[in-house]
Amino acid sequence: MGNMIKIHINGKPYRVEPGQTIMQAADKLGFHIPRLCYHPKLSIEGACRVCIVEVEGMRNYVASCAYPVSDGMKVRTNTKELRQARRDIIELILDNHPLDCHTCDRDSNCELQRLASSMGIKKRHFEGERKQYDMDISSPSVIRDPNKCILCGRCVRICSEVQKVYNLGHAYRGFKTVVMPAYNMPMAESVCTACGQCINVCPTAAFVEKNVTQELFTKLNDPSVIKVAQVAPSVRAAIGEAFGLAPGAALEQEMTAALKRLGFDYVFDTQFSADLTIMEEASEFLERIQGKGRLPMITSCSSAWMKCLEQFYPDLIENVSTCKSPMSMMGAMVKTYFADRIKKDPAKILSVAVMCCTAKKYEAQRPELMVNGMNATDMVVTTREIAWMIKSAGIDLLHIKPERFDEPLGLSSGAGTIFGATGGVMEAAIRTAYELYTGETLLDIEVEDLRGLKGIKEGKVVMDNKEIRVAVAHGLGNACDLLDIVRKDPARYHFIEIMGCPGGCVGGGGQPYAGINSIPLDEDCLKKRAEALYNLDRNKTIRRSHENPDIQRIYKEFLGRPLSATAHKLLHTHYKAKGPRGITPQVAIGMKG
Amino acid sequence: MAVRYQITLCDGPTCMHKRSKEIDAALERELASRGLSGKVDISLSGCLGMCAKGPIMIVNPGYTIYGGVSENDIPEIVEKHLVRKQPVSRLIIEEDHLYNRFFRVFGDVNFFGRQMRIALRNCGIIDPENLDDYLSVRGYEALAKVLSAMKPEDVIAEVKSSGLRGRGGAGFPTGLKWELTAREESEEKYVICNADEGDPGAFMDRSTIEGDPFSVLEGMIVGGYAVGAHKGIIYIRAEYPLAVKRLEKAIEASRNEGFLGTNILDSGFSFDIEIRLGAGAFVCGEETALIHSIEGHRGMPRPRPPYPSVQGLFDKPTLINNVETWANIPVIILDGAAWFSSIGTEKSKGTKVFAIAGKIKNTGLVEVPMGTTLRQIIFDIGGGIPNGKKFKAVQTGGPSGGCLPEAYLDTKIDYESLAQAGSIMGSGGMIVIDEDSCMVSIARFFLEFTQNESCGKCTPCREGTKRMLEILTRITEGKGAEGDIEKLERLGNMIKKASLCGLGQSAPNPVLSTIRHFRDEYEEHIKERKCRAHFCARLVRYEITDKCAGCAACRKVCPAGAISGIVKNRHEIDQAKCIKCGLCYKTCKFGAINKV
Amino acid sequence: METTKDIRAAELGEFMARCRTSPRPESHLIAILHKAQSLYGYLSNAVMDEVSEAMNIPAAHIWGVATFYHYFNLKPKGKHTIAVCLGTACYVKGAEEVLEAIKEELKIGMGETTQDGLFTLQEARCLGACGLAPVVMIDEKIYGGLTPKKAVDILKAYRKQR
Amino acid sequence: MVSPLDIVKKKRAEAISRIIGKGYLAPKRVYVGMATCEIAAGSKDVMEVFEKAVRQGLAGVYLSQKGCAGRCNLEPTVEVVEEGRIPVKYGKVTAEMAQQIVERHLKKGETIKDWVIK
Repeated sequence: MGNMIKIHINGKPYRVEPGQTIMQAADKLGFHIPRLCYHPKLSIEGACRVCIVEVEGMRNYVASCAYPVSDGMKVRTNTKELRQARRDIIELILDNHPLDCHTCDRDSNCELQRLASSMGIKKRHFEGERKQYDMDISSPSVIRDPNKCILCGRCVRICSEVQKVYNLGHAYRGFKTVVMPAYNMPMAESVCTACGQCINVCPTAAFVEKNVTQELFTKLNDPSVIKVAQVAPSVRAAIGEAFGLAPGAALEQEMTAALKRLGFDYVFDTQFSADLTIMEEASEFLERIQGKGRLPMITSCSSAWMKCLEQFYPDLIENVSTCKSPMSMMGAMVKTYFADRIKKDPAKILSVAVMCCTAKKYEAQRPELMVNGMNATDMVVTTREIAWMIKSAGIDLLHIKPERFDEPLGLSSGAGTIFGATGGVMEAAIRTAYELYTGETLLDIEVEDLRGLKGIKEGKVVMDNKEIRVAVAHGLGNACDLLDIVRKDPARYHFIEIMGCPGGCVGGGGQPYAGINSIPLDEDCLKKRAEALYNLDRNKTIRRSHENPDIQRIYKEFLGRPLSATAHKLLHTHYKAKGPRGITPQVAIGMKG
Repeated sequence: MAVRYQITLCDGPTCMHKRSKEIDAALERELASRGLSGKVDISLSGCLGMCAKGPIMIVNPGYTIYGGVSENDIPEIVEKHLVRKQPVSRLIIEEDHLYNRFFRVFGDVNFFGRQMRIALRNCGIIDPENLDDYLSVRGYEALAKVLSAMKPEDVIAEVKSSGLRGRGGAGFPTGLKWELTAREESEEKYVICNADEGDPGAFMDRSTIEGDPFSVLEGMIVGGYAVGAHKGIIYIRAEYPLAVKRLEKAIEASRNEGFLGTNILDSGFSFDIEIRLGAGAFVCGEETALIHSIEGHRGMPRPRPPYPSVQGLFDKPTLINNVETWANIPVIILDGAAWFSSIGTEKSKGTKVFAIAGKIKNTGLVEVPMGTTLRQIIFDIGGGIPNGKKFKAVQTGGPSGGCLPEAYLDTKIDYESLAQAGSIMGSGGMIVIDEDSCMVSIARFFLEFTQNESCGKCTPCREGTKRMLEILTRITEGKGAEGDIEKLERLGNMIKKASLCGLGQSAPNPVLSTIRHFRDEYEEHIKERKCRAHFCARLVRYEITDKCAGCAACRKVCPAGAISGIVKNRHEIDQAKCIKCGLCYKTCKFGAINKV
Repeated sequence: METTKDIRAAELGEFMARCRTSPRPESHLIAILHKAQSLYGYLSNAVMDEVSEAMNIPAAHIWGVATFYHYFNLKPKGKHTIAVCLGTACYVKGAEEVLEAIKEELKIGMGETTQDGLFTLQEARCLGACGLAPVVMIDEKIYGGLTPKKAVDILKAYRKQR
Repeated sequence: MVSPLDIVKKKRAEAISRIIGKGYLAPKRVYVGMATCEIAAGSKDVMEVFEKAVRQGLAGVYLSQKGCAGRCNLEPTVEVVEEGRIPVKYGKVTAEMAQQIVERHLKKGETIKDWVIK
């Protein structure tokens, strides 16, 4: 504390730590300087100029997000002139932005709208030529609307710095600058992994998911089809935020009840198929460590990660588990096992997945995941979409009478629950693999080393004197770092979990937007969502997948045993290298500017 | 007297102090008393750089330099030299380093007499593709001096006390920049020469490199030695192929002769230089954008700090100076900071190169001591405005600078005076504007340039300059509205203060300075729909005068059918129909159509 | 045709291989794009993909760089490139009228190529020939002291050459 | 020990003797401006005239290129430096004029006054 320096903000002296920016210091002192392009997880851009402040002795304003504090510095954050300049800047952005707030996906949840309102912008002074570009609706997951883009560059930075996909970049220059994939190619043909993190960080609606809510409403009203929903673990841990609750509320049964009221005939739990995944994956792993197949084995639950792998790490395809994702396993079971049980034509079943993820929309369309010529998953909606549908249908999620998931695909173990947080799949797999291998029950089942938001986590498990080395990465950027280690040292790990999004599925591209008091991908928020899942796990008596009675039943009645022929047909798949743009994301160059 | 003598008296600050004015008067008196008035040309010149030996008088033809001249010597000089054609040997000084060899050799007095060439000292003198030529004019001697007898801190001290400031525009003290880079501890450091000259109408750097690439290299090597760098990079526009070729040749020749590469001149110091091409982006003149461009990125600036001296190219400490700054270094080292700082004004030392263009007789490249007035450059060196037109304004600093009207012609060329007047020194573009040019259009031209060159990163520059340009376009098209000037000022001032880099921070200058000095022209455009220069096509009114012979040529050519009249009678233009295309004006053989 | 293509590809490949041996290969991107453009006349997506793979630089980054700098063409150019200098000196001396005349004569706008593939019209920043303003550069040759009529006459002469 | 200064002084002496070896001490020296601006104004054609003349045996002339001296509106420029005479600089020189300079000035010693920049 001896190193503190003194600065003045708006005429009052404060002691602050050196080595931080004016914005960081001001934040801690309770001065919220308006901002737009700044994001704490991303590099400093200094582009929007909304966070400008006056520093005594400087001829011009400085961007508080970039300018370091120094001893004796005198800062003003709220003078009349400064307020005017900031207002002019926001006005200039608005003057090159569509005036369609009331029909916009981000209406009432738009950072630009909030800033304009907070600055008291009532009149437009500088209207003139406005940009006009075509929307890119090619992708099943991510819609790009350059007209709404305000060029803050957060999407470019998250795509390159955090995800290391390098799909988005600034192209052209000046007034004609546009954020786009290489050669302005459609998102569907680009190296976009559909992770949706650009949507999460976008302050406006320049990136949104492909919204299918109207289509779903129509289908829910069709009496001739059987409407089946499955819900991913992370949806329940975040949906409350869309209804004004603080992060960390788990609304499992409320959400189930709401889905029923929306018109779903059956509501199943993706956590059930997560348990199923563990059965298959753990068995596959045991085969591999016994010499059948390549090590390390890498998980395959995350669809963004699978696309990343096919594009950038084709050499590691054989290392990836052949297991389908829990969503696709559930879809497969709905269209076979479940259809049999209710004695209905599977073609008459509408299989809908409610996911925290935008990439699942892409996954659902992958032809190799079809079951008997049918889509296993017919539609995917994100947490955001379902939250909107619930509100739109006039359902009071917070005061609804809770309901349980339906049988026979609704019961899950705690292992299935924690799939939603980074490290969860690995933890769940260890719980089962240990027992399958050693024949003994693993008692200490919470693997702290694998929890939390560290980019790459490592752990060890000893099974019958055999040391199993495992690693976990979340976010594609960390995944790439980890895979580069694997390329150099293939024997270093036996088992690797990879999730495409920061924090795992809880930080998925389809989760509720940050609210007024929070920022996208806030670490605290991610931790609380994960904690909600860990609490659900702790409160369960069944915490290991293989102990789930409905899992035991489905093997007995339908699948036989893990890795059986039926299981292989319905629950496993394959991946293939995608060309020709097979550039490894571990590139030589960052995307500056 | 068969020969017509030209006498040049130095009236630089030192010589003036040493009574050059009195000498001038004495000379006039003496000539008059001998009936020679009007038969000898007398001109005063800017500092000739021989202050210690002043007052200086040069007699041409013959190029005799007299030093330490006093009033008492005048009768003798007139009698012996001008009348009897025998130079006064006791006053002749041997001067090795006269900083205007053109003047010495060719006597092109009007143009070269007031100049003083330091950065351009070898341009037009040596063969730029021949290292021998450079060596013959004391080339690489400064480097040798540094390597023989000076420690890096001595070099920095010398540059600091010379008072040299960055010639790229902003005028940051060069020595301080060197010191800041030198004090960073790093194995890897870089020295960069910014040759991404992009101001429209400016070609100082191109001429310097094409005329004398070696001086730039020598400056950089000295800089590298001073700050502890071993690698230099010249970032130059791809549009300058000849300059690139000459640099390549100069680098190769210097390397072959041991002035570049490992163990330079057996001193143990190693330094090499590499050329990197730009690709057409004005913003890359901004140092952080330039660094990004060298790194292989889009040329987008980033916020400072960290400054390049701390974190520059490849995140290593980096020293960036522009071409002219580097070219000054060898002279400072050779002739010393004391001499260098005797030239110029209190805060701006040395000389500055300008590219003068526009409505001026002698377009060209000039180098003058700081403190020379705009009037001296435009009228004495530049020869004034051609075709008998009236001077209206001078634009300095290119798209980042401003326009100064006649009242400011006596402004001295130095960083502070120009800034105070509402313009900037800039990198050295100087455009002279006459009465035929419309100030609103000039402002619009510059803004269109910067708007087009905006990198698009920060909001004020990207969006704000676009809106300013739209307003200006509106005004020049006769669609200006009440309040437009205020909007321009509001946006302009905000963009200046809030933009990320120098390009945005200076983009509004041409507009704000023309509003400041020519507000009435803006108001005329807006309120009276009038352009006094008849430049804005939409605001011109064509009228047929009495000179009309009724040939009907205009009527036939008018695409709008706005002209009516009977053959051999005066025709008339229906202003309501006129689309102001100007075809009638161009067609009329009788000069009977006026622009009003 | 195929063989010239191969020769160019090989030359570009060699150039990139040399860049890869330098301490910071990726920093040579702009030089590589210059090289590619000098070989192919413009930067096609396929060429940029090639650079991307050879240098391990994301295509989006290359695209961003190629679109940022005026010097790079993303479309094939005409046989002759007309660069109209719009520097200040030329502007003051009537470059805009010259430009308009050229546009009208060729029926194309800035940055476009005539249908017959003969001319591409470009804007140039100062060409450094201010004393001759207004100037136009056709390929490597500079024409100074132009009027709209002179400019059009020059274009007509080029047409005849063909 | 030889200091860098000594090395440079030696190199300069060598350079000067090389320049002299190339005929610098000839009675007439001709410098043609060859910067981009000069070339744009036509100095390449001018240079060719002089080069051709030298090739064809014009004696006593040392020909060299030089950079731009800044006289833009008078380019291309040609300078003739002559022993014992005031050097002259010709402006706006064309190939035809260059030929005249060869014939009249370089061969016959006549300064073509009308073309000299004053």
